[in-house]
Amino acid sequence: AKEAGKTVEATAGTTAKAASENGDGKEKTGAGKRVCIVYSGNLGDKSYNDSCNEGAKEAAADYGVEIKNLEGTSAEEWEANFLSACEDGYDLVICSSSNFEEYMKEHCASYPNVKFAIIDTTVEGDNIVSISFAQNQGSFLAGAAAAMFTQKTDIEGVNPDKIIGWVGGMDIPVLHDFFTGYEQGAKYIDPDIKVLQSFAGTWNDPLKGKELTLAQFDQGADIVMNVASGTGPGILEGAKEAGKYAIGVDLNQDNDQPGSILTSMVKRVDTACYLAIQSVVEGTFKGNSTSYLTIKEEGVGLTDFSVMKEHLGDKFPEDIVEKVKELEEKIVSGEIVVENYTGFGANK
Amino acid sequence: MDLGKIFSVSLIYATFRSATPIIYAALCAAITQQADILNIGTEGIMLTGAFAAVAVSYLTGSWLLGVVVAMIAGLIMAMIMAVGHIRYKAEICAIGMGINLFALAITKFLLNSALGKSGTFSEPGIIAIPRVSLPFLAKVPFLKEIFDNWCITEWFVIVLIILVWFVFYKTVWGLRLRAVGQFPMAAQTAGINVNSMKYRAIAISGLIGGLAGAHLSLGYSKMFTENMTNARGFMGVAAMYFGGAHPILTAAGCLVFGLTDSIGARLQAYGVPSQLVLLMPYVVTIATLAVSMASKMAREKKKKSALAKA
Amino acid sequence: MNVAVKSIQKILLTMLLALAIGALFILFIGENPLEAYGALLRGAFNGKLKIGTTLASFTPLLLTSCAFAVAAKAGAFNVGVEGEVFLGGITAAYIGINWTFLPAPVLMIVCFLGAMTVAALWALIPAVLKAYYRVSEVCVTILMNSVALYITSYLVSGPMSAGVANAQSLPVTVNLPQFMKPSSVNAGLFIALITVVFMIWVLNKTTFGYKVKTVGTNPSHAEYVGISPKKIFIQSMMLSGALGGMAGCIEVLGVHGYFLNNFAAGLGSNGMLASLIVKNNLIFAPFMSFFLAVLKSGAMGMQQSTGVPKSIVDTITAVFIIVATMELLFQFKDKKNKKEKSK
Amino acid sequence: MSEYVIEMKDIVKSFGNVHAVRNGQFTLKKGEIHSLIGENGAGKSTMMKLLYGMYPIDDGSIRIHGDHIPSISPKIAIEKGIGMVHQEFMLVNELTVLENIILGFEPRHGITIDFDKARKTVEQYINQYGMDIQLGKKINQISVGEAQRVEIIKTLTRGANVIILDEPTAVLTPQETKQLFVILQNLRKDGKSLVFISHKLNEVMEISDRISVMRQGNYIGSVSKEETSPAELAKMMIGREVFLNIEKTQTKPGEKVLEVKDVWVSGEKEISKIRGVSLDVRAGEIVGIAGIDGNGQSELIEAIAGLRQVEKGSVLLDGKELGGLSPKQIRKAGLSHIPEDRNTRGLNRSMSIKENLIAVQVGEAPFCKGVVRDDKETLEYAKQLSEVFDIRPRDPEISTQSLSGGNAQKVVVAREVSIGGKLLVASQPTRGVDIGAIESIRKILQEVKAKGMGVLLVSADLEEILSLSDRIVVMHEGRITGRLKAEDANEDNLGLLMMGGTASAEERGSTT
Ligand SMILES: Nc1ncnc2c1ncn2[C@@H]1O[C@H](COP(=O)(O)OP(=O)(O)OP(=O)(O)O)[C@@H](O)[C@H]1O
Ligand SMILES: Nc1ncnc2c1ncn2[C@@H]1O[C@H](COP(=O)(O)OP(=O)(O)OP(=O)(O)O)[C@@H](O)[C@H]1O
Ligand SMILES: [Mg+2]
Ligand SMILES: [Mg+2]
Repeated sequence: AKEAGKTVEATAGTTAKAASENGDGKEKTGAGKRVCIVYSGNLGDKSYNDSCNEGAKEAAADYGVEIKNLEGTSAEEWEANFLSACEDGYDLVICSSSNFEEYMKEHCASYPNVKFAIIDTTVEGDNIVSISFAQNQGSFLAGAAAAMFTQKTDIEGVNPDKIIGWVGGMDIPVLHDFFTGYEQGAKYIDPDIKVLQSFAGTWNDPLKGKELTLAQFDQGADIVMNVASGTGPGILEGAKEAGKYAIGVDLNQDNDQPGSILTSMVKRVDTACYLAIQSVVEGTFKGNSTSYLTIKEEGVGLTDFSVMKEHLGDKFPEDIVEKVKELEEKIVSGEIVVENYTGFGANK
Repeated sequence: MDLGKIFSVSLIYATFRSATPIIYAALCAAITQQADILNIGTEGIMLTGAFAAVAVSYLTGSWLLGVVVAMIAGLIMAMIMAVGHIRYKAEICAIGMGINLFALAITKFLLNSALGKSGTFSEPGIIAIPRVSLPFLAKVPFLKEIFDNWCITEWFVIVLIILVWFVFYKTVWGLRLRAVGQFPMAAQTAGINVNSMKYRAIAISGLIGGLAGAHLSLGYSKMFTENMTNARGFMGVAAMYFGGAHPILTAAGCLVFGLTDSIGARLQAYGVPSQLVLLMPYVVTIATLAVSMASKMAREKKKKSALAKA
Repeated sequence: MNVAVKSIQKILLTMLLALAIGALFILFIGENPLEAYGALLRGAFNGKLKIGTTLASFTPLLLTSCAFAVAAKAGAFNVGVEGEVFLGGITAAYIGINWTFLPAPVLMIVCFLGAMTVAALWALIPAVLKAYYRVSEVCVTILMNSVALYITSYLVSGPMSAGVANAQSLPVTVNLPQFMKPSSVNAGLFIALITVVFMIWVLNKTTFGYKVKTVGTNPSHAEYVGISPKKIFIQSMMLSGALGGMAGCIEVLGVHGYFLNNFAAGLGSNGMLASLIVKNNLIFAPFMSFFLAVLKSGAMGMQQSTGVPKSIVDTITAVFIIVATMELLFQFKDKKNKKEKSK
Repeated sequence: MSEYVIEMKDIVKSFGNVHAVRNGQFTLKKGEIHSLIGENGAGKSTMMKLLYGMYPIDDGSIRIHGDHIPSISPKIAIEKGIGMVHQEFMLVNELTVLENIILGFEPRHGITIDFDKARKTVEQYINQYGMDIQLGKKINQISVGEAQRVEIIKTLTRGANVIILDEPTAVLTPQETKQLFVILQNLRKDGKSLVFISHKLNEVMEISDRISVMRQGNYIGSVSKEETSPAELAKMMIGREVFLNIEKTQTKPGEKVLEVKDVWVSGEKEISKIRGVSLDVRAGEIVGIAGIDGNGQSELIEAIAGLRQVEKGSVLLDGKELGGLSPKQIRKAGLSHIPEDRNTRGLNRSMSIKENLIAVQVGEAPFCKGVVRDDKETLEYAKQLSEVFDIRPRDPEISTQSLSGGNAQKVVVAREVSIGGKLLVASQPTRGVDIGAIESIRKILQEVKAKGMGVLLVSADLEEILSLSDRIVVMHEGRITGRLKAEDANEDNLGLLMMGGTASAEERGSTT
């Protein structure tokens, strides 16, 4: 039970793009600052972790900060890396995922001189900023796009069945937050849409992802959303191979299997990471603050469909883009309230 | 729940598709098992093969070369194991696990240093193993649907199962191999060089393991991912035990697993908790094995019984 | 030559060889091997945190290697230790969260007992299948590890979920005291050490140990002298399971304080590795576990404080392990001795 | 060309600290049968294994057909025409007889095995020497005698002209031994040279042309058969006189200690299934079971010991029903059991003498306190038994791995007769054991009987059955074909019953 009415930081309104524009032309004010990012996984997932790393690289380019990446695949490594980062005198330690939540709660107070940031969840603490995302909102758009797309039977590979798919990595709460939005978005377009849901049970088995995707296609889906980190490339490949479609996640994955990916639900982990570093460099770091990046803040959203447009040419259903824009506005204005999975949302 | 959608024709191919990598791995393990060597290193051999296949296919544009190099890479890993075990008396399972760790690390390292990528490598430049349909099957309506557009290595695994069976039970080499595995002293007194047989068994196992990897990265998919075997090698070892190192029974074990896995993949969509669906193939495989062993024992007991009418 | 001197010599030469091969890799990527190895040592031993981390990863390995070895003594190849750790962990978590009506010290003991019982029962399945139906325990335990993982994963993302972003349980209400903070080494280390010493004693000095050894080396003889191979096989598998469960309990009560999904990944297989390298010798297994723990935390240290990428660190670790499995230096000595004798 | 096909000179071989052969000399002439004798552990097998290239020699030289062979492997030995029938059969259980015979020398059809050709070649030899072998069966389905013949055929098909037979008769019945000797004579006639190892001096005297004796790894001497006698050979072997024909002690049989009533037991093979066997053993008597190996004796014994399920009928030990009891409970009820296979059943070869001696009393006082084993007590006890039963070496701490056959058997016997049960089941108690040990084991059986234990003796050695038993039952294909008093039995009538011949109605056992 957290107190309601917590401040949603206004600074979050600045997107990474805007921020980097600001950064241009500036001298490297961050030189000498050391930032450590601890990952709960390896880099190279072409998704969440890579996105975070991209934000860091951008910040390094803009501010000249020194970045240290610590990868780890087991809980033991996460904690050890995190503690080592605490001890090694970094100015800022960024915990890239909610896996670090408990360690932060336990240890951050003992390192008052180190600043911490955590992405994708919220942790209280005077030296901690938390940045999380309204992945449900982004997923809502993705679900809506998919629901419309699955009825465009003139496009090759699209069948008349009103069925869309969704494949997740591990069955953990945050993924259900994605799914909640996705399903709501789809039903918003057409209550008759059926949404198939599968979990691979792993973050790094693309072959399993592929198999699940193909199974959903067999069951009538023609577009499947990927929310599976390292398992994801298999989902995208499955779409390509079956001549069907997928929706990417976290990063812009539209180009991973060009022509098979309608759009990607981008979660600006890079922005989050960039903002955290920026705040430390510019001295605006304010402990105990929480940013909840929604569509409004451009923390989540869909890509611009351009790759698909190019691929489908005339057949590209422009109405989807328009509808997505409309929905975006409605969400920002509050006309549409996207539901959260229990335990998620701005007031969590 | 729509049973028709779950038990559709495509389920047959899906079963086979997801079982194939495990069948390859199981054959890799079965060959050494016949020489009484437990090849825990299957996983690592396979992973190395998967990497080599993708790297070579990407760099040379030839899938065939990729497959060949994958097999050689598998061979190298297997030989490290063989020399360590036979020449330097390493515990076979210990060095096998060492090989697994080594493969995991070295493929990651080479992915970074040689291909300049991390995590996943799925460039369009990778040439996958081609898919073919057999023309005579294309005329048969039902079979056509099942056997449409299979990857060459998927066809080949059928050949390989039969080939391995043939080698084990029909050839001179197979006879010697089994003798070495079952009673090395007897083989030795028959003038067979036990160690050299073991080397050869491990070497061939390495070649098949490499091929298993190549199928995984160039046939089943068209990419390399760190640790992309994801315990398929271990599943192969389990399947090998399932079939008692007999290639056909072993393949049957893989198919049982593949079938439940594929049914599971279709069931998930109906809101069954994912973990319960995901554990189903494992439970079903154990149950199948237990039931088959129990009935085999019952049969044996009956055969041995004095009360049975002769 | 004195056996102890000989084994120390073997270990030193093995290390040297592994270091040399590792150095080649490091040179290959253009880093300084000495610096990297310095980082490895510092990573394992420099300061309270690093030593603590090493000891913390040593703790479960002690138990899992012992668990594997105990089963191996009775002739079982128990790949299932990892699953036993998971189930022990989840049971400890369940009891630790829900049975708060018990006073803390009692609750702690009940957590251990519960974890060990459930894990032992889990190990009972492959044991019975093997003993009564000759179903390969290797096959069954490999498969059952996945089952255990999914069951616990289901519980912590469903019925036992803490309702946070991660798949984890609520915190347990009893904890093993930690020391050498901030590392997570805890009193479990001593429990594990005492347990392992106790197991060595059990296997070498008690009647049960004799029976296990008999069954493991010659089941047909065991049956004939009136020791039931089935019973002993099942008992040692269950004992093995209980040790795995204890490791899970220590991880939950001592390290994490809650059940974390997939927390035991690698604990079982590393323990198995430690035990296999020393051919299931219970006395050497703890040393090998320590060596693996040092390698592991040293590897993390190397990643943390040098530019050597993690893949290189892992490669070197693997080379160390491969070299460690080989008895070549032993052989070398024996040959030399023989030659001297025959002269 | 030298007159010898084989010359082994000044051979030295040790395994670790065991000096198996210190000074080995051996020569073999063309066309002779040369026996090699000596106590257990004298180094006979080792000498022959060295000749066959199973291990490298430490020192000395080996010449084959006059050529010095610097290093020899089984492959080279086979190429040089040496064949060896090992003491433990070198046959792969899971393979068929034919596959075993051709293993290593398979006639080929490209890469496949030409089974037709193989069968033809092998059958040719089978017919030539009039042997009875079923090529299609798996090894675990054939009898020991047949396995023996398979081993001989194996050497012949490989073109051996020197054939080494390491204790081939240890497991054979007299009839089978006779058959074997006919084969050996035929082989000699064909110009083959044979090495024959045996502990049975009458056999050695019957078959050999020359005899060499070894003792403790040393060559003692060679004599030709005409110039020697069993007594002299025994003296050469162990340095003293031996008396195998032990005076039977006459005791008055007491209560029934074992009653087997219409018992049916499953069997590994069709002919070894026990179908309705009844017999009893009284305190203070020895009942011998005669029969060709593999006719159900092993199954019957295992059933009595609780190692095999009794499917029907009942077994009573000292009046107590054994059905459903575990081997341990049966032992508690008073069973002592010397199993036929000392290597896998009788001993745990990876444990020490001491541990093996208390194997059936683990967990019992005084060998443990609570759950903790008492090493001191165990050692005391083991020392005592080693002394009483003359187990050599006298150090109970050493592993049974390196014990010779006779001493290994003594460990089993010592353990079983010292626990003081009511019934001793002794299965092939002197198989493969040297005459010194045979003498002492037979004496022990007499003593046990004198003390009032009932003894059920199973032996393939008719001489042993006749010289020890008070009553004899004969088994054939899982049934009892005859029951005789010792006075009425002789090799001939026993042999007939063992082959399934009928006895007169009074002798035949009723099954109820
Ligand atoms: N491989 C081996 N390792 C260690 N010791 C051995 C080995 N083979 C034989 N020995 C030892 O060498 C000695 C001679 O054994 P060998 O088998 O030659 O005796 P043997 O004369 O054949 O006896 P037996 O009559 O019992 O067959 C024995 O003390 C035996 O324990
Ligand atoms: N590889 C080996 N390592 C250690 N000991 C061995 C080895 N091979 C044989 N021995 C031991 O050497 C001894 C002699 O071997 P051998 O094969 O002649 O048996 P044995 O003494 O004649 O016994 P038995 O007559 O019961 O077969 C046996 O006690 C056996 O256990
Ligand atoms: Mg011998
Ligand atoms: Mg012998």
